[in-house]
Amino acid sequence: MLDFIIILPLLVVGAGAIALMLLASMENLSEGSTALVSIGIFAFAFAVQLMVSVSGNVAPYETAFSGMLTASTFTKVAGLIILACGLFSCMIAQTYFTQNKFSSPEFYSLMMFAASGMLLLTMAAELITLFISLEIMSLAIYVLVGYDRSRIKRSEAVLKYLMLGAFAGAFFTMGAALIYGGAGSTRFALISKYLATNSFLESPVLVAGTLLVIVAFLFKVAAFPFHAWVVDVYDGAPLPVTGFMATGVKTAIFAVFANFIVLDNGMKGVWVDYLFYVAVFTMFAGNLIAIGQNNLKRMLAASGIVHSGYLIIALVAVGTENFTGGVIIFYLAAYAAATLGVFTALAYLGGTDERRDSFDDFKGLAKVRPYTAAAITIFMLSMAGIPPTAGFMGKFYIITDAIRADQMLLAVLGIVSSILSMWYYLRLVIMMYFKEPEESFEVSGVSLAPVGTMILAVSVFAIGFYPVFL
Amino acid sequence: MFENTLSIMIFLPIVAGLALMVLPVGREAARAAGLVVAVLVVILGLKVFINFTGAGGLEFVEKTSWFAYVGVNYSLGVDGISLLVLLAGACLFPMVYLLLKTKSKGFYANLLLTQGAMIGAIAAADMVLFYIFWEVMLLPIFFMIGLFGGPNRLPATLKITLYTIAGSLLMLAAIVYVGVSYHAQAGVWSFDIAELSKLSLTGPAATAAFIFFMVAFAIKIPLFPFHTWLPDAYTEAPTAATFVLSAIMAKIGVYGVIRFVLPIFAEDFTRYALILCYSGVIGMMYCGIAAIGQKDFKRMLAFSSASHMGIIAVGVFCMNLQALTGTLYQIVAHATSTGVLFLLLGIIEERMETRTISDLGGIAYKAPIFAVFFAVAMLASVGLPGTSGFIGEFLIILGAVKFNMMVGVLAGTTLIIGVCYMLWMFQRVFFEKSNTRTEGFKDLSAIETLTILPIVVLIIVMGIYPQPFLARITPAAAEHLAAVSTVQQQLADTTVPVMEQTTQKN
Amino acid sequence: MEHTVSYLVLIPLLPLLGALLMGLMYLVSCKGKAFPEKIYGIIACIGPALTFILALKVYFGLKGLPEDSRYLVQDVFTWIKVGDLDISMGFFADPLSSLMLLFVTLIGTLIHVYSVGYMAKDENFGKFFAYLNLFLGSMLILVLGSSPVVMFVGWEGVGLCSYLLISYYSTETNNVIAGNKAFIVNRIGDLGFVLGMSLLFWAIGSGGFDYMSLRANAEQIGPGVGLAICLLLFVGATGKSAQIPLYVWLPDAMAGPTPVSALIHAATMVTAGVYMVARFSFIYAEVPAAGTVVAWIGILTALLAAIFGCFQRDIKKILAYSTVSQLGYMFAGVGVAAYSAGIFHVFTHAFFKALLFLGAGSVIYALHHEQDIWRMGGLKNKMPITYWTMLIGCLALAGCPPFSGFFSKDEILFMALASGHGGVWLVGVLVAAMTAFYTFRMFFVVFHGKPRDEHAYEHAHESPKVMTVPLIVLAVGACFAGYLNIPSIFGGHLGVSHWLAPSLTEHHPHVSVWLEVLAVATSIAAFGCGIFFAWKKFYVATAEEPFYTGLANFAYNKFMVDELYHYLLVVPYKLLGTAISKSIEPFVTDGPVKVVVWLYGALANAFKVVQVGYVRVYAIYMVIGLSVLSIFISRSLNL
Amino acid sequence: MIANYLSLSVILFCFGLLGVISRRNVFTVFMSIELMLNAANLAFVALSRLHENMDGHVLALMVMAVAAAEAALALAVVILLHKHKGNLDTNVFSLLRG
Repeated sequence: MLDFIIILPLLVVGAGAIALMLLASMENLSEGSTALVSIGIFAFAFAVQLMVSVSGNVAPYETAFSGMLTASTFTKVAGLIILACGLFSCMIAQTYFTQNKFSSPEFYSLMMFAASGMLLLTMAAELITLFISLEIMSLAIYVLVGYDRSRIKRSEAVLKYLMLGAFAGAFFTMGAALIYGGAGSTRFALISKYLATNSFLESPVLVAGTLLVIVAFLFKVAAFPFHAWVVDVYDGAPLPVTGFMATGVKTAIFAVFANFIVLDNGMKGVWVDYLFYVAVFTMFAGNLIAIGQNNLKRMLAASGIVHSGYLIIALVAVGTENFTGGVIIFYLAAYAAATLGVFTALAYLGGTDERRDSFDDFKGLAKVRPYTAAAITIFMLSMAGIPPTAGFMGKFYIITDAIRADQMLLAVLGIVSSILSMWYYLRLVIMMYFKEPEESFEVSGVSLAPVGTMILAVSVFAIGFYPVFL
Repeated sequence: MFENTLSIMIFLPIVAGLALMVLPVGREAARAAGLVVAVLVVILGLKVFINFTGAGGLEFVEKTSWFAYVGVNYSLGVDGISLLVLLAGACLFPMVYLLLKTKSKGFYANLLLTQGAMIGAIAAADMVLFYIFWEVMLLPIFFMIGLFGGPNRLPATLKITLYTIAGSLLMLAAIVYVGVSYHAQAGVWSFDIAELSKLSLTGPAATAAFIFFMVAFAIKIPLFPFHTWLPDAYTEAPTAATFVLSAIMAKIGVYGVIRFVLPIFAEDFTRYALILCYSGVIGMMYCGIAAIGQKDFKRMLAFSSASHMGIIAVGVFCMNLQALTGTLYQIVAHATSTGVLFLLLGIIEERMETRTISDLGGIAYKAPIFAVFFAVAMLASVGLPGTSGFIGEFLIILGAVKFNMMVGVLAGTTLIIGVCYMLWMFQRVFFEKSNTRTEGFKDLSAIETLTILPIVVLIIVMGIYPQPFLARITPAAAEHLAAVSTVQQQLADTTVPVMEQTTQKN
Repeated sequence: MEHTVSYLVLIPLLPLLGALLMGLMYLVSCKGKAFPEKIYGIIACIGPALTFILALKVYFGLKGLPEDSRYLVQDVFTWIKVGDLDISMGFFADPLSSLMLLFVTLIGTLIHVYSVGYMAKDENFGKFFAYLNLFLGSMLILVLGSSPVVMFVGWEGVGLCSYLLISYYSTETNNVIAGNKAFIVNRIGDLGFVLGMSLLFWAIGSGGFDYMSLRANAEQIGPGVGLAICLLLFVGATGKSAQIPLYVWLPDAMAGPTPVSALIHAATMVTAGVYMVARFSFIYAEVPAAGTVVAWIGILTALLAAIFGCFQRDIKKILAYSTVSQLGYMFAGVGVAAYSAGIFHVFTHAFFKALLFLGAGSVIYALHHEQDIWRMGGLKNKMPITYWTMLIGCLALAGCPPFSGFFSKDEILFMALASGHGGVWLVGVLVAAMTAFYTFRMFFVVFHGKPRDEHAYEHAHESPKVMTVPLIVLAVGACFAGYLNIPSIFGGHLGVSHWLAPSLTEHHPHVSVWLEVLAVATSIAAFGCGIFFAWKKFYVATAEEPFYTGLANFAYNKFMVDELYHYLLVVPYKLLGTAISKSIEPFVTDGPVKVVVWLYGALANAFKVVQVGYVRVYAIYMVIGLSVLSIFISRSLNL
Repeated sequence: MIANYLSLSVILFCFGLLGVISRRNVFTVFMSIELMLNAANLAFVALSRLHENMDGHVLALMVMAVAAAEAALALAVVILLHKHKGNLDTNVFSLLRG
């Protein structure tokens, strides 16, 4: 019975998804109410997850469902972040669809499917579950990316994402097969037990399998050199989907990545060396791409690459003491809040067909809409890691972990990269504040996104000042 | 009453600034509000100064646990090192509100924010807290330059922001390194400055951390050759922001060196002190000579300020009591003198709508009070005895002579270099014949006179009767140096046996 | 504590308060109605007069004390206390400072009175007297400071006042430049002072940094450090007292009003260097080598300035160079360890040089600010008081017995000879002859012969009483000041030297009377020669300015030293300043930053090529990444 | 014995991989990916026999199901792309770049 409690939020979201899909057949279902219903479902699931996490009578599980799932504070908080991402993505979608007409109830249903996949992914403790949840999430996202069939940009994005995603999926499958071949089981607990008695390096099959699985993960988090798709896909995807992908998917993947990499100390020891280079190159490649961008979504995608780099630093440093994953989770929360904040703002500022999407389109925003400009500034500062925002504390923890793990060089390179990233974050701030406005940024219709922007702006500080996740 | 004076000093301006941003108030109301807050902060600052006992150690301590996971506390306190910096940060702001007018509401909000953050950085007794305020104090400056600055403000604001953020992010790595080292040694997490000061770190990683700290502070001070952001930023910034930058923010850089680098990296500091000294004196000479080549009044003062910061920094690197005390004293002395200079320049700029030196002339005849105030500040800036500038510069040169004769001689040239450009400027702006432009220059009004008068009097009082200030800072400075001198002693002890060993081998 | 008195602080304080009061009055009157000159005049003169009375009180106070402990101190408050460095804002009077005090306050008072007449109807009357009082206050701090640092306050204070007063007529650019020059050159000297002071502190300052303690500990100074300290302090002295190589500011300083030239640039401030060396006699006595340097620099300065003096045409410039020359004598005196002789020359020089300047001022005033001697002439009849007082002054300056200058100069030359500095003595005698020559060249051209500018001559008239009375008082001083220190050869007993003995560390060499006779005889002969040539050449009605060629022209142009300094120091300095701001700053120091930024931008643009947009290429990237990672892995597996 | 199965599996996987990176037709690419998945399936089944547990079989079944879902999606995309450009060359779809 307790086993079911930990997947309760998952059940809520999944049930919501199915219910909404069924409801979609009703003809008089208004679009606004769908959004509200889905927001409600996400909020409810969030509350349930919160209860599951906080309430004291649920003991922390080591394993559940005979080792299929694992549950710890780490996974629970990751779940919380994912659900919050879903919630705000729905807000974005609501506003987005007041200006872009290709909505249908299934859109929200797919978001919930994706969210349930992500939730499952955070908890996955077995290769089969991992594979299934990965695919649940991915398939839903593929559909969402190409949801607007009328525009070739979206179709191109889905082509790229689907093709490369499936390619990476194939890597994962092959890797899973090899791990299974090496360790004789698909369950993490048993693999771990096997590795405890046999050295990781003495089993080439296992090493090759791990390599393939990690490559699949690196692809999903857009680490160098598997990052190339992310800019194009984020650019091509509809705004709410981009926001959800950037935050939810990243959270889920990093959660499972961390769970996977701490399987065995020997294995981690091998991978740390390579992840070091991956992290460095990811950060610098992301920076280089981001600087060249004029489109905000592309810039944010590229900056997402950089943030993946920081998170990989955290992975490198993982497990110097008892693994809690607090650092990763904190960073993800900070990153998600800031990114979603920008996307909520873009949702109502973007206008019809995402008309305003480049840096130049936001000239003088501060003079017309000072509060939004201030909020966006806060998000930018948080992403850049300037105190007193959450982004700073996130970066601070990552650096602390890295230095504690004797990765001084990595920490310094991370710092250098965040210096370089100031370039494009400040560029937007400069556009908004120091240039004269050229238009009035009018917004039509009732929308929830401004509310979301403000909530997130506050939460950027709140997360920074009250680190509940640790 | 007021158990948490420091917190009030920090958050009163910050809250007021945020409120001004959000609330729909007019420009004059904002200015009045800013003035009221600034005056309140002055009162609190004086209260701290007067009640400060100077017994050594932190006073006015506040401490609340914050990020228990890594031992970060919200803790504040003042000791002899920070007292005078705090005083400068607290007491100079009312002038800005009273003297400079044509700015918008947002400007005053930013000014309030930056004041709060600066006081926070000065009063922070926790390294991470210090870092947070350190970064926060830059942001309002960024907006002030970018929104209200001169024609070339964009590159200037980008330059200062990127420079300082680059430096401070590197410092973050160093701070974390120090914290982690403490954790490794003591087994518990703490970023408490007093605790960390007990560390004495050595080794390559420590050297790297030392360099990061120094780069951050060198950019802020600025030390040669990290000064290149300064002329542009000072020139393009609205005068109030220039005032903040030069009078207080630069001093926090020096303060940081004394507070963090000196005790924690005593060994590296000792090792590289000579290089740093030369960096300071070369910067002093370089900027001082550059000042004479300037056509823009403000740019000239900017270089002048950089030049003086060089000499102030030298006082730290000399690592003896006289020089360190001189630096701490000079922090306030220079803040007052350069602050007055920039503010008076701001008045010239507002009234004449030009800053080009050759456009001005004969102001002394039109505005004698203005000229007298300017002259007093200028003389303090060149270190004339009887003004505050002399005490600091004399102590620094005295200490530098002890540290290294060459450094002492070069540091002493500040006496000459300073007067060269200052007199040259004074001649062309205040003397010679007045022209059609300066013909209508109005002298200071009664309010303006009364605003500047206390600072001018302070400049002179600090030159004649500095003991109340010195007595409060000397014990802390001595205590601070005690750690360094043991390290110096150890270095001296260890080098001797090594030499003996080598001779024995041979 | 019989040595502790409470009135010493009043001596500098009174003029300073006067300066403050008049400064405030002046500032207030700028906006409202101006105060009448009379009020300023009274306030201005009260302070100096009172200080003179106090100086007398100090003198008699000291006299009442036993000879071996003649000093008075007053510590007002602790000024700077940092570790070992403990300096109180204290004042210290001993015979040396009391002598300085007496003549500074006396001449100061006289010149204040004179200025009331000279500066009448000047629109910035109040400002002038504020500066003048400020100067006097600073000078008295210099004289009375109980430690080198307090002395330095006065030292720089007089420098500031000198700057302010030289550039007093500040609408003229040249005057301001002259002021700047004075301040900057002085600052170069001050650097030496500060460094010397610092070295002194680190050598023996930990036992107390006042003169009493320093003197007590002077023997602990090592010879090397001692030499460095002496030379650095002497650099300070060369700046303030216009010696080679820093003398260039003094002639230009004549741009200020004439009373200023008389008070600051002749009688008092410029002698501060000599006073300082005498003050530190306890260190100089330890390092004879330093003394030799001082003596030679001094006597060479005297020679150089005398040469220049022979060719000048501006009456004030002539006097300025003669001041430099006489200062050279004084340094020669203190350099050969004849401190009391040097100080005595300071004392007499103050009288006759102030007299000469005031007399020159009177002439200039009469001729409506004409300063060129070759446009004067025949003023003897028009201005009898000025004529006679000037004559006394010239005789004293030229070293004619029995005027004051003779005794003091002769004492210096004799001491140089007696202490074995024959070279110094020889040059000194030469300079003495030249002094007589150029002094009377000026005197004859101005007062004798026929008027060269008829128009100016017509309007010339004797100056008002307020100006002539100080002239007469000073003339009396110039006549008889020398009798205070008559050497034994003339039946005296060196009163001043004995009075100064407790303050100084000097040894009187015992030499034969014949040597003394020789010295006196040559001095008189030199004077005779000089005045003879001057009489021969210029005591003719039609004497005109000669046309200088060759070496004479070179000397007329002051050996091009000013130009040399200008092109060697000033121009390169300014060029460097411009170069830094124009080229070094943007390209050299800021250049690397700009290049890095540009490179980074270029790199970012280049990186765009990688993002081709072809999905197949992205797949290839993935495969490449996989391959590279595999290679890494195989390395770990030792395959 | 197992080595043969695995070798075949790896060879198939590599064929698929080469197909993905060398072919430009969307259809062919997706079929290559199917080939890679099937290579994995082969490995799973073979290894399942080796370890004598059912994990591998289950995974193989799951992979098949997922592959089917992906194929359906891929077909939809192919139709979409064909509607837009009338062409299935992947290089045609490079609007998003830089």
